[in-house]
Amino acid sequence: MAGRVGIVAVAQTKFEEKKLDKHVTELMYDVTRAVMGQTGLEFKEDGTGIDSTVAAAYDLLHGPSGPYMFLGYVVGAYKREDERVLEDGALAVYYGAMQILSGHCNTVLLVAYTKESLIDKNLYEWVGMDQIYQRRVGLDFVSAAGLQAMRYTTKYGITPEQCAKAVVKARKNAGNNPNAMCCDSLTVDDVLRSTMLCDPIRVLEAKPTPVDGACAMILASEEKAKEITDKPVWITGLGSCYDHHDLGWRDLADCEALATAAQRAYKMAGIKDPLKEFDVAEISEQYSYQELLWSEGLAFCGKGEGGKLIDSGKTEMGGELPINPSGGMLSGLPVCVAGMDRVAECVLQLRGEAGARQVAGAKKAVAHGVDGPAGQLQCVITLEN
Amino acid sequence: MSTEEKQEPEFIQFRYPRQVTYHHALGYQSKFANGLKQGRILATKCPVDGRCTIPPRIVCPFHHVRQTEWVDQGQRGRLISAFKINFPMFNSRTGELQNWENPIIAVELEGGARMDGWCAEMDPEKLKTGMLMEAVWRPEEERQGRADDILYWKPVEE
Amino acid sequence: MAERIAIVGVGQTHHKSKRPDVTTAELCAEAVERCLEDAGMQMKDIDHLVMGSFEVADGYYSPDKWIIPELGVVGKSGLEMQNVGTTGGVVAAASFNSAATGLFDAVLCLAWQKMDEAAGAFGRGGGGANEYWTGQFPMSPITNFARRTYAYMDRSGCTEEHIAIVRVKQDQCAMKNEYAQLRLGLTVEKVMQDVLLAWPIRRLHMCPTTAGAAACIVCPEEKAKKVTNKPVWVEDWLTCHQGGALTMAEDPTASTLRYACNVVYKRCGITNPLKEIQAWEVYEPASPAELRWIEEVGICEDYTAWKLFEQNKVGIDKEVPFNPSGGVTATNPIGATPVVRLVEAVLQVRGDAGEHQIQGKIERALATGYGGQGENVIMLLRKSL
Amino acid sequence: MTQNLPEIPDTPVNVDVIAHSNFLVSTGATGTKFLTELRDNKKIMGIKCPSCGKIYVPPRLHCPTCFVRMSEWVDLSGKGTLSSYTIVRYQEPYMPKEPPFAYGVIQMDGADTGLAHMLGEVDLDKIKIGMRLEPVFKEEREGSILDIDYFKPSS
Repeated sequence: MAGRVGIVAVAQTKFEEKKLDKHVTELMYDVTRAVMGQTGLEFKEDGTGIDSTVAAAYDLLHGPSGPYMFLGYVVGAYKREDERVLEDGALAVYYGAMQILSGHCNTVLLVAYTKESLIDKNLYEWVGMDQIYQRRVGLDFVSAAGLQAMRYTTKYGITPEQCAKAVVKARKNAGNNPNAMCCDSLTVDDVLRSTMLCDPIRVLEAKPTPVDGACAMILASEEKAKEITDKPVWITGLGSCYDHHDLGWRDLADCEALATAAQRAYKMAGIKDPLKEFDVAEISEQYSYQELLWSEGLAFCGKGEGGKLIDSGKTEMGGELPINPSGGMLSGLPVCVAGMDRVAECVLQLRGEAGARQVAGAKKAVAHGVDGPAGQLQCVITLEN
Repeated sequence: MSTEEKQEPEFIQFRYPRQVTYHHALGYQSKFANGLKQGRILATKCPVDGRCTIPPRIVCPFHHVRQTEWVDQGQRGRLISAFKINFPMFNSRTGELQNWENPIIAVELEGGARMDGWCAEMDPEKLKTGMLMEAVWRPEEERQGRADDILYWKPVEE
Repeated sequence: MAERIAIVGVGQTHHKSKRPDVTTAELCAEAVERCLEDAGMQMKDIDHLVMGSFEVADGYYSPDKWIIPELGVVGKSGLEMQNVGTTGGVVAAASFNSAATGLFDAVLCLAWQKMDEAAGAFGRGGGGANEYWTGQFPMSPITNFARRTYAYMDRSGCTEEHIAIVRVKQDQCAMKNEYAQLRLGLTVEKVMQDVLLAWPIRRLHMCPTTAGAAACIVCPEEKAKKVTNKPVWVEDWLTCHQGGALTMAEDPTASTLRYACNVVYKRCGITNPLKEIQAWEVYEPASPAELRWIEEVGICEDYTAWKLFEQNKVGIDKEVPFNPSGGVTATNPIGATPVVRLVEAVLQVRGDAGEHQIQGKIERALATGYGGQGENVIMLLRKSL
Repeated sequence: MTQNLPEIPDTPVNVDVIAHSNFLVSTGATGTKFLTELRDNKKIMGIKCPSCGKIYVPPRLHCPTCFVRMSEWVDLSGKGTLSSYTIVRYQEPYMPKEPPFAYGVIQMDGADTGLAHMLGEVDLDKIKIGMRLEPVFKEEREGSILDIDYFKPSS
């Protein structure tokens, strides 16, 4: 790869259950103006400002008629390059980086926003299942995750306690993150006593919903990034991969797609031993078991060893590779925003600006985003300061 | 909109009827909606060129500056365009498919903002660009801060 | 970086109003099969996908997830783009960007729409609605173009009859295109007697609802030269959106087409577009739009395009070779339409368009995408480097 | 006329907008064949890839790895082994049954894939991965995946 892509600014809103006093454009406005303020970049017609906008948003979740088209002016879409990725925010970073690597743009503004409080998230995700078979029998993303969790925990003997630990860790870490929604000192017992949602997933083991919030960042070409800031964070590797859609067509216990996506990114970045080489990981775990399973896919441990990895404490704050110092999705993040926010959290870590959740001396980080039922589309982005 | 082609009967098809309610939080637009409830039409104003916009916008799309000033647009405006639709469309208040008898018009208000509305005059032939129109409101207790709080616009003599 | 890129293969389905014999996924596969055959490639040669449809008219959240396995691309990377009517345009732009990074050997660009399944999608305030305000009015693309045309007629002196002439010209072109959906053999009288939807828009003036898909394969220079001996080079592309800056009430004539064309012309050194571009495939969702678009792309003075039609100067092998395929009023699988334009433009450059081929040397062709209330994507193709 | 209008409150307003849709689903020639067999013959069919030889259920027109058209139909016994399950304990209007009920992925005998469907006639506490299952069909069938009412443990 000739030339690198730098991330020169990031911003996120506070993540809250229902932002009933805020219109979705206000969330977009807050984060985009924040990143523009950090960089001094503006929207200009003479070509000196921001070249392009890439948004990540789910239209069906925000209104019945393609609402992004009517909100784009907030992020300066008028008479400018403006595109929207209909995937998790991590894919918007992935595509934004490509706009720069293609030489087509020098600066790209990325924004992801979601107001889960607008409609019933389960209903919305049910519409994401194939319409002839799986949607007809009423499967949605929660029950798909239930099937995956049961398969995974049974195949590899993962215990409920090991899964619950992911929740306890997430909520504890979230206490250090002023933007996080749920931070409390739960115990493993509290988690295991909570109501069953979809066996073996308990209510506390699922991402809290609804959550509203937004995230934005600015990407720049190597030359431009160095001009804008003295603390750019570089994107060193990118990888994405699709898996089967039909839940019966893949072994749900092995996340092949994530393993492939991770290998693509690691190859580009020259990463050989991810557990040792990375200083911090921010991953998208909507359910407790996913932290364990995604750790395997990201090659932090071998297949079926996700439980052992969390038992070892290596992924705690202060461990060898802290996973989700921010609290991650289990502490409450909106879908779609989550992936971009994972990248943003990594950037804060690599710039040493993560406050109480800072991993001392972090130099290399990996961010992960996911979309689709039971992790069908995976995206991995590696970063370096 | 096309001429129908013959449909082969042997393929199985089925429908997913669905009704979704979107709970929109109006946020900064709330003042606009509260204005409608009081029978007043408000618009946001761009601090750079003074352009007023309905629906209110958080930033000016052209100058990228935050719009914080609100301007009362009055109750009257001049007709810009009118048309009648001859096919049924959904009503977002009731969720029902219905025919729309009243022409849909755009008016330029005294305050300079332009907005859509329905017209009391049923005959589009009698509508002339530049006509002075006045808002006719729903009774106050029925207003919800929605577009149809203004029942329709009626032409007024000058 | 900035690899030069070329389109090495194109494919589209025969567009129909109804396709009960295939699922949406199978419809996509049909276009992809033809595309691969055209390029002489196999699915294993493709390493990245960019795809999209107008999700609101699909009734799907992220339909790519379901379609992916049908295309035999499980395990590959990719993403879904979307922006209402310009979806196909942003999909194409994203595939150009992806190919130009040099990270991939071959990128598949795919867009589709199966409108026979989308009952009432537009009744919900589609195609012209800010999600809260204008969404409360019974607006649709039909009403948008009623207003646009009303304003155009008011300013130009063009009559209903002229618009009917435009429709007849479009039909004459479509009659020569075996892929087009509506091939009706129209006359001016027939058009004038058609059902009035919203004056002056008659049913025949609006784009039909179409089930169709279109695909193309984009490769960087080196690979393109290996794959085919007639690559069509992508000289430049630009997405240029309005982003809800103006509602129809505020300005019914708002459009970014002129601005976008001027940016592209300047970058490519085009001073006389009609002379330097020999084939045009421009997205006109209603027949009267073609009048305004001809003016906005720089072919003639404002509000004079109807005179060109009066003088019979527009059509295949005429002075203004505009939409030789018959255009959007003949075929409109919404999300896919801009890619259909691109495919048709590629065929014209290659000289492979068959009956509707423009005679003479075609060095450059321009294709566009349109959406919402004046959003545009420009794709400029070239025969030689 | 210009003022910041303090008499009009900024109290947050929430507006509900109702969106209707009634999407039609085409099952296509391949889906129709599969669903017709369910309806008319209470038979679950698989489809075989001419290139890799894998048998898929539910069917698609193209093999997901080879991208070749599949047309060879294979009769399956309908019996299978449970490879995963979950018990749904939350309620949504689109679900065909009242919770709690179980979904399972059933690895079909004679096929290379599993089918996601509901489980029935089984004590929810006694569901075990690896258990043998067979389909129970509805009395009145309409050509839908729901013509299989559920899968029950087979003896």
